Amino acid sequence: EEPVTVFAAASTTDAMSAVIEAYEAEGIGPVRASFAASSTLAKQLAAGAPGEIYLSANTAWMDWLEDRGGIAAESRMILLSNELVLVIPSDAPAPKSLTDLPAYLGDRRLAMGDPTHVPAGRYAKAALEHLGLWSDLRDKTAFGSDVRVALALVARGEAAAGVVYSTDARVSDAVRIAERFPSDSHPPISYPLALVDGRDRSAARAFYKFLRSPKAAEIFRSHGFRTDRPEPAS
Amino acid sequence: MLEVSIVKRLGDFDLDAEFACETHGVVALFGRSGVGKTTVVNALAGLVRPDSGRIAINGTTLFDSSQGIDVPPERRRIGYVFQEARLFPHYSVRGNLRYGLRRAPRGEGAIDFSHVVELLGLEGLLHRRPRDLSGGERQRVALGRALLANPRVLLMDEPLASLDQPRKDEILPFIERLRDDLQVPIVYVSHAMDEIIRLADTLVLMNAGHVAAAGPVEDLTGRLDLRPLTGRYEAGAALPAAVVGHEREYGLTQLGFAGGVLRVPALDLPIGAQLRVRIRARDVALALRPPEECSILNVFQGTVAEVGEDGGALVDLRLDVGDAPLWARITAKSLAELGLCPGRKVFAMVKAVAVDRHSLGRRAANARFVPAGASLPPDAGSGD
Amino acid sequence: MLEVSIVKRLGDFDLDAEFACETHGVVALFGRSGVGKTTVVNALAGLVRPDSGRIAINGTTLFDSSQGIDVPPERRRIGYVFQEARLFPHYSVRGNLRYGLRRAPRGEGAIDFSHVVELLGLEGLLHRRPRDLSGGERQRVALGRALLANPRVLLMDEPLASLDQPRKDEILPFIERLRDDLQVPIVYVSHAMDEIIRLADTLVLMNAGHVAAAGPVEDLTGRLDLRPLTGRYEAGAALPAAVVGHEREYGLTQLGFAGGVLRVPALDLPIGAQLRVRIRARDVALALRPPEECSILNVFQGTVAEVGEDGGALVDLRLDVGDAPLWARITAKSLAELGLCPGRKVFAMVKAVAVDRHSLGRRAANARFVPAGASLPPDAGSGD
Amino acid sequence: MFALSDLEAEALTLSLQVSIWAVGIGLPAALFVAWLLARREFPGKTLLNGLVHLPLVLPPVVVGYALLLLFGRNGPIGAWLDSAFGLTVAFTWQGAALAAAVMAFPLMVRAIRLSIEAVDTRLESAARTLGAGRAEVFFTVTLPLTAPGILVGAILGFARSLGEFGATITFVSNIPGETRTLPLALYSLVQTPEGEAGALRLAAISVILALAALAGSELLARQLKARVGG
Amino acid sequence: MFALSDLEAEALTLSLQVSIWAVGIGLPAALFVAWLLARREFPGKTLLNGLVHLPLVLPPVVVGYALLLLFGRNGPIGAWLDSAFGLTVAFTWQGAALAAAVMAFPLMVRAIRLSIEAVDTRLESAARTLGAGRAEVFFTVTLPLTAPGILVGAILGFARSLGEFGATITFVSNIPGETRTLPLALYSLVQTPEGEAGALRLAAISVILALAALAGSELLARQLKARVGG
Ligand SMILES: Nc1ncnc2c1ncn2[C@@H]1O[C@H](COP(=O)(O)OP(=O)(O)OP(=O)(O)O)[C@@H](O)[C@H]1O
Ligand SMILES: Nc1ncnc2c1ncn2[C@@H]1O[C@H](COP(=O)(O)OP(=O)(O)OP(=O)(O)O)[C@@H](O)[C@H]1O
Ligand code: MOO
Ligand SMILES: [Mg+2]
Ligand SMILES: [Mg+2]
Repeated sequence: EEPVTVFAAASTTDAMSAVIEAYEAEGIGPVRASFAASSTLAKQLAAGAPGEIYLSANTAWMDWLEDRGGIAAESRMILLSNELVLVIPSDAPAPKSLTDLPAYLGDRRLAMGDPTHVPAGRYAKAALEHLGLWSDLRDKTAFGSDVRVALALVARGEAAAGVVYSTDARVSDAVRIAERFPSDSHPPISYPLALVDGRDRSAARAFYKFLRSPKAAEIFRSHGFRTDRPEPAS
Repeated sequence: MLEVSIVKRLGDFDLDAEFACETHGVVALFGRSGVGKTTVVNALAGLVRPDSGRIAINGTTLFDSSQGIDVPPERRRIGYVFQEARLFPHYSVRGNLRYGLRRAPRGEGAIDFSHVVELLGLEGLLHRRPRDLSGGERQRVALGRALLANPRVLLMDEPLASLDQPRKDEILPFIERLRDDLQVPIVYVSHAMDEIIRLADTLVLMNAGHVAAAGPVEDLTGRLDLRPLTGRYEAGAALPAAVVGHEREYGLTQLGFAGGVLRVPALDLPIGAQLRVRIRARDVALALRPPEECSILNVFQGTVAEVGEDGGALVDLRLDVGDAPLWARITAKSLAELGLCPGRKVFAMVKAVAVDRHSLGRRAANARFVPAGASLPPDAGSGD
Repeated sequence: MLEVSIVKRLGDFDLDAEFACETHGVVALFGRSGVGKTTVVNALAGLVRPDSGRIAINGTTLFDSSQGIDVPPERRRIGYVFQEARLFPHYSVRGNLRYGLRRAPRGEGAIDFSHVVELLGLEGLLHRRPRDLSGGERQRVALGRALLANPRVLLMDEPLASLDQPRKDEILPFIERLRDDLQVPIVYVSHAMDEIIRLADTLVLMNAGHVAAAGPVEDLTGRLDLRPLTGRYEAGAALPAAVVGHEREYGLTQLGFAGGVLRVPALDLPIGAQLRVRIRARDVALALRPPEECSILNVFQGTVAEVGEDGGALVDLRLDVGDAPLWARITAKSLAELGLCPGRKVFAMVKAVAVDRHSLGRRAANARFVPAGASLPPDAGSGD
Repeated sequence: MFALSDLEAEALTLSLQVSIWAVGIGLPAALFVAWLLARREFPGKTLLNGLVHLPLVLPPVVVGYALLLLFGRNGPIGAWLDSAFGLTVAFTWQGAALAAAVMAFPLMVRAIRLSIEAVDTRLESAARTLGAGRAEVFFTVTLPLTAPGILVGAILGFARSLGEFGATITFVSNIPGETRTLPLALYSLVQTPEGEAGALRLAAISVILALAALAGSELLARQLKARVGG
Repeated sequence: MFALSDLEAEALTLSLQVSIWAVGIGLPAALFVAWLLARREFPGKTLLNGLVHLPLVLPPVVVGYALLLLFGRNGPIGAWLDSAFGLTVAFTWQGAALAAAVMAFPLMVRAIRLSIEAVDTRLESAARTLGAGRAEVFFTVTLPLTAPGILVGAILGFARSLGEFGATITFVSNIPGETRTLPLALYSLVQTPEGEAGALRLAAISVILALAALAGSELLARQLKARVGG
């Protein structure tokens, strides 16, 4: 049987892999996932890629794809949400508070996603602005091309701290979470899900349904995601 | 007919060469280093494109700037033995030899692979790579490669310069045979007058990018005015001759020429065979009376026709011996002591030994010289 | 002293060469194509590493496999003119010439840049790139380049093969001068016996990877048993001689040798100058009585010492003329007709013309030959 | 040394397949273009030369995006390939090979061109006087003498293909069994906790593969050198 | 043609600086390694050869990560550089140049090695008989005759440096004015919806830069060829 193809944001790699495993264990049918940056996936889907389900790490690229008629609009929903955290090397002392961050860094750097295109970077910038820290920190940032690059910089001790998703913080033993950003300090971090337009297969629908099931939600939560619907974007 | 009339500028060097000559037999290009011999030969092969002019061989135009004709090298069927061997480093000797062979038109005049290999002494080398060959071995392979391509015309740019004399002596007859039996016209660049005399029918004398003279070897080598170009050391007469008899008991062959009969070490040629004999001025001694009890076999009676004015220790004299010109080079002292001047009767002495293999060339097969002396009895030279 | 004793295997080819000779003057390596001449020269230069053996020049060991000595090429100070020119394509002619010059030890015997340029006729070429040179021009530049490096020993691998005769004639005296005035020992590979006779004091005859004989040119060229290697055509006697007088009115020079006085075209040498004269067997004629009214200037009375057994049309005879050996080549027919046999008195006739510039070599400066005939009156040859 | 997991074996096989095809289709084209650039004069030569180098100059992701635009299902070339031959390159391993070939192309062209330019034209002239036409000279003289450069081009292209990531993931996505080559699998592993060990194994596999290819090419080069001489 | 925005100008200047330095430090090293590989035999030659090619075989991001491990503040070389010279490469344009140099290294080595191998060793022998030692022969004969290969190495290295993305962003991050080279800026734009126009402009700038460099190198190559002859 032709497997269902899921295009999922790279930041969901391990969680999505676990969900697929659980789904296949139920013997419903095979599923395969292509993990890449949400932007890349959106463009590929617009170019006719064989993905049947799209899980984006931000709303912007889902909007972009929807504008181009790439998704079955009625199937769009927010599947997951995430938390923004400040990570530091495991062996480093923690800053007193988030507002202490500029002093904590000294002349070292704060790693984060590139706010021009990495969603996590955009949220981080919004949060730091909200906290009134951005102007002090702007020149101390080091942008990664994705969250994992930022994470690696912290893990290697190159950057003194980093702003990443709580799900990412779990990836490395070399970092620990020092602070969590208040959820009102940034727009909600949501992962919209949709069926791709024109690929309306029953098998795809079945997996789409499974993704929304409590069983899947439990797996996602075990990987650090939140599955409660956050309030609509401000 | 080989017709060449080309203009080519290379840096500071201007080539403006024009000559036309018969293509049966060998055309020799002779001239000092840097006069443009290689450039002419390259133009013939199509490897250098003249700025303007025309090249035609036997009526086929190979290049004509006014008509826009420029036959590509591979369709000219002109074999070329280069001054540097230019062997293909990625083929064995066998591969090099077979390269032209594979592309050669079959049948008609094609030369046998094993024949060439044997002749050029390449048996032991067939599996070698060119870089494992000595200088002379390389040139032999290059020669074989060009021959096996069965060319219509063969260009040879100083092909024997790096070969030793015994090897030269082996290869020269082969080139002669090519010329005669296979009728392959050859354009031959050489610095060695010996080789030219032996091989060539036509001589093209080059000087500073121009053709100073072109014509039969016999005529040009006899001309006093060309001595600066042909070289003094090499001066002499090149005479058409024919085999008129053999003296088997002594291993001698008699050659009839317009001045009488010349005895030379035996030649394996039938009576009537056409030759060119070169008698160098330096090998001719003069006496006022016939020498007696002397080892010099060839003595011809003649008349002093012209005394060259050289001013040095040596003087060249032209003699008329029968209908043939003969040159003698003697010291000014002897000239004075013998009182030689035009009109004086003299005996010219030519050692049989001096007329050796290097001085004898078989003439192109279609040359037809019947010596006046052919009807004379075998012993009719003027004594010995 | 040049001491060479090396073993080297190259593919199927085995070189096992051993010889020792004086290094004043020129050592000639002679042998057929592929006998290993270039390999020997490469070993001298340090470009080929022998499998075992020893090479020493004037007491300095350059290579000794048993002692683990292998002086790198750049510290051997051995100039090398290669069989193929090997010019640096990225330098102009000037750059090529200056390459060795810049690295040469200054002072002591160094040769002037402009002198070399003039001598080799390179003035017009200095700004050219090697690929824009003709074959002969390239070789001249290579020669100049090696000379300007002011080498202790100069190796020349057929350096003149691609040069025309006039150019050769210009360069040969220069090599002689190098040898004599600058005392640069030269190891000279050549196929041309002419050049060797003229230049070399010592001859190393090679055959199939071995040294067949090594010794003074005079000795080896006179030996009948070496004829197969030295070449028949080239046979003759090379005799030490000295200038004993000049006949200015006729532009002649008298050379005293052990057999008498030989008249040759004028040499610009002082009385007492040491020479080597080569008298080729083919240039010597014999008579039973002294020739009269004949242009041949040099006539020597002598005795037939040995009659070669050749079986062909030609016979070589060794004569004793005074204390000197002389070779004559005559026809078997003349031998029979004159009834020549050992012990027979004969007159040997040698044309002054035959002993030309190509047959005369200045001997190395430290050669000392005082002819017995030096005290004879200038006209004491056996008539003319 | 160690047994490969299914995932590793799949990625390895795919990477090999993709790289071999990338070199297989890229090399002849590179040879032709290198010859054009080395030996011919024609209008647009500079342009061609520039075009060949583009994949080197642009970030791989951009190249991948350009490929997506051109060869995607809706792209001009992709649509034509689809309608004319029923061939889909986007999101297939063929597409991955195409991406790798494009990225490796400048390396192959340059190495080959360098070698062609080093071939002594006098040997080519000699071949022509022996009756070989331009094309024949190319195949019998120029090409064999260019062999060292072709070999270098092939090995550079193969190595580059093995390592190609950005253009591939952008053009053909990261689909297991279809386009998930070693570097893409490596990327996926790096994204997961505890993935580092697996990532290291994949890196080691890549390196071993490349070393084997290199050793092979050196051996071949030695033979070539022995044949052609130096 | 068009006026550059500040961001574009900054990225352009930085890219130029990084690429020039990458070639500047990489080329001499590449020359030495190429010579070693082409002309010397030594134990570990195969290893060195493999090492040189690694950056080609591994995904750039992995190379960047490896650089981070080695040259980072806590990496063995980075710590030493810091303590010995007070030099920090992480997060600086010097680091970007290092990353670019490492990625370009195999290309430079290969091109140069190919050219060195094509140099006629008989010319080197001739030079030695003229009194030049090994090193002198290298600088006066081998090196000039290798010039075409060095030029190709330089241009490949320069182009590769201009396009280098993955290793750079991983190793030195993306810091405007410090490490945000053209490809990094370009990448950001490509990943942004509505970023396409800006991305196109940056791509055009990269291409123009590369074309200019190429044209320059072709000119130089022509001169070299005229000097050395073909
Ligand atoms: N590309 C070039 N640029 C400038 N001059 C050149 C070029 N090629 C050849 N020449 C010059 O043209 C002249 C003729 O060269 P060519 O090779 O035809 O001479 P040649 O007669 O064959 O000499 P040789 O007997 O020494 O081989 C020489 O003076 C040479 O220096
Ligand atoms: N690398 C090699 N492998 C095998 N045989 C070789 C190699 N190099 C040279 N030879 C052979 O060694 C022999 C001697 O070569 P060498 O070049 O010394 O000869 P030569 O006397 O200089 O000849 P020539 O007068 O033709 O230049 C030749 O027969 C040649 O074929
Ligand atoms: O999962 Mo993302 O789109 O790389 O942040
Ligand atoms: Mg020539
Ligand atoms: Mg030799």
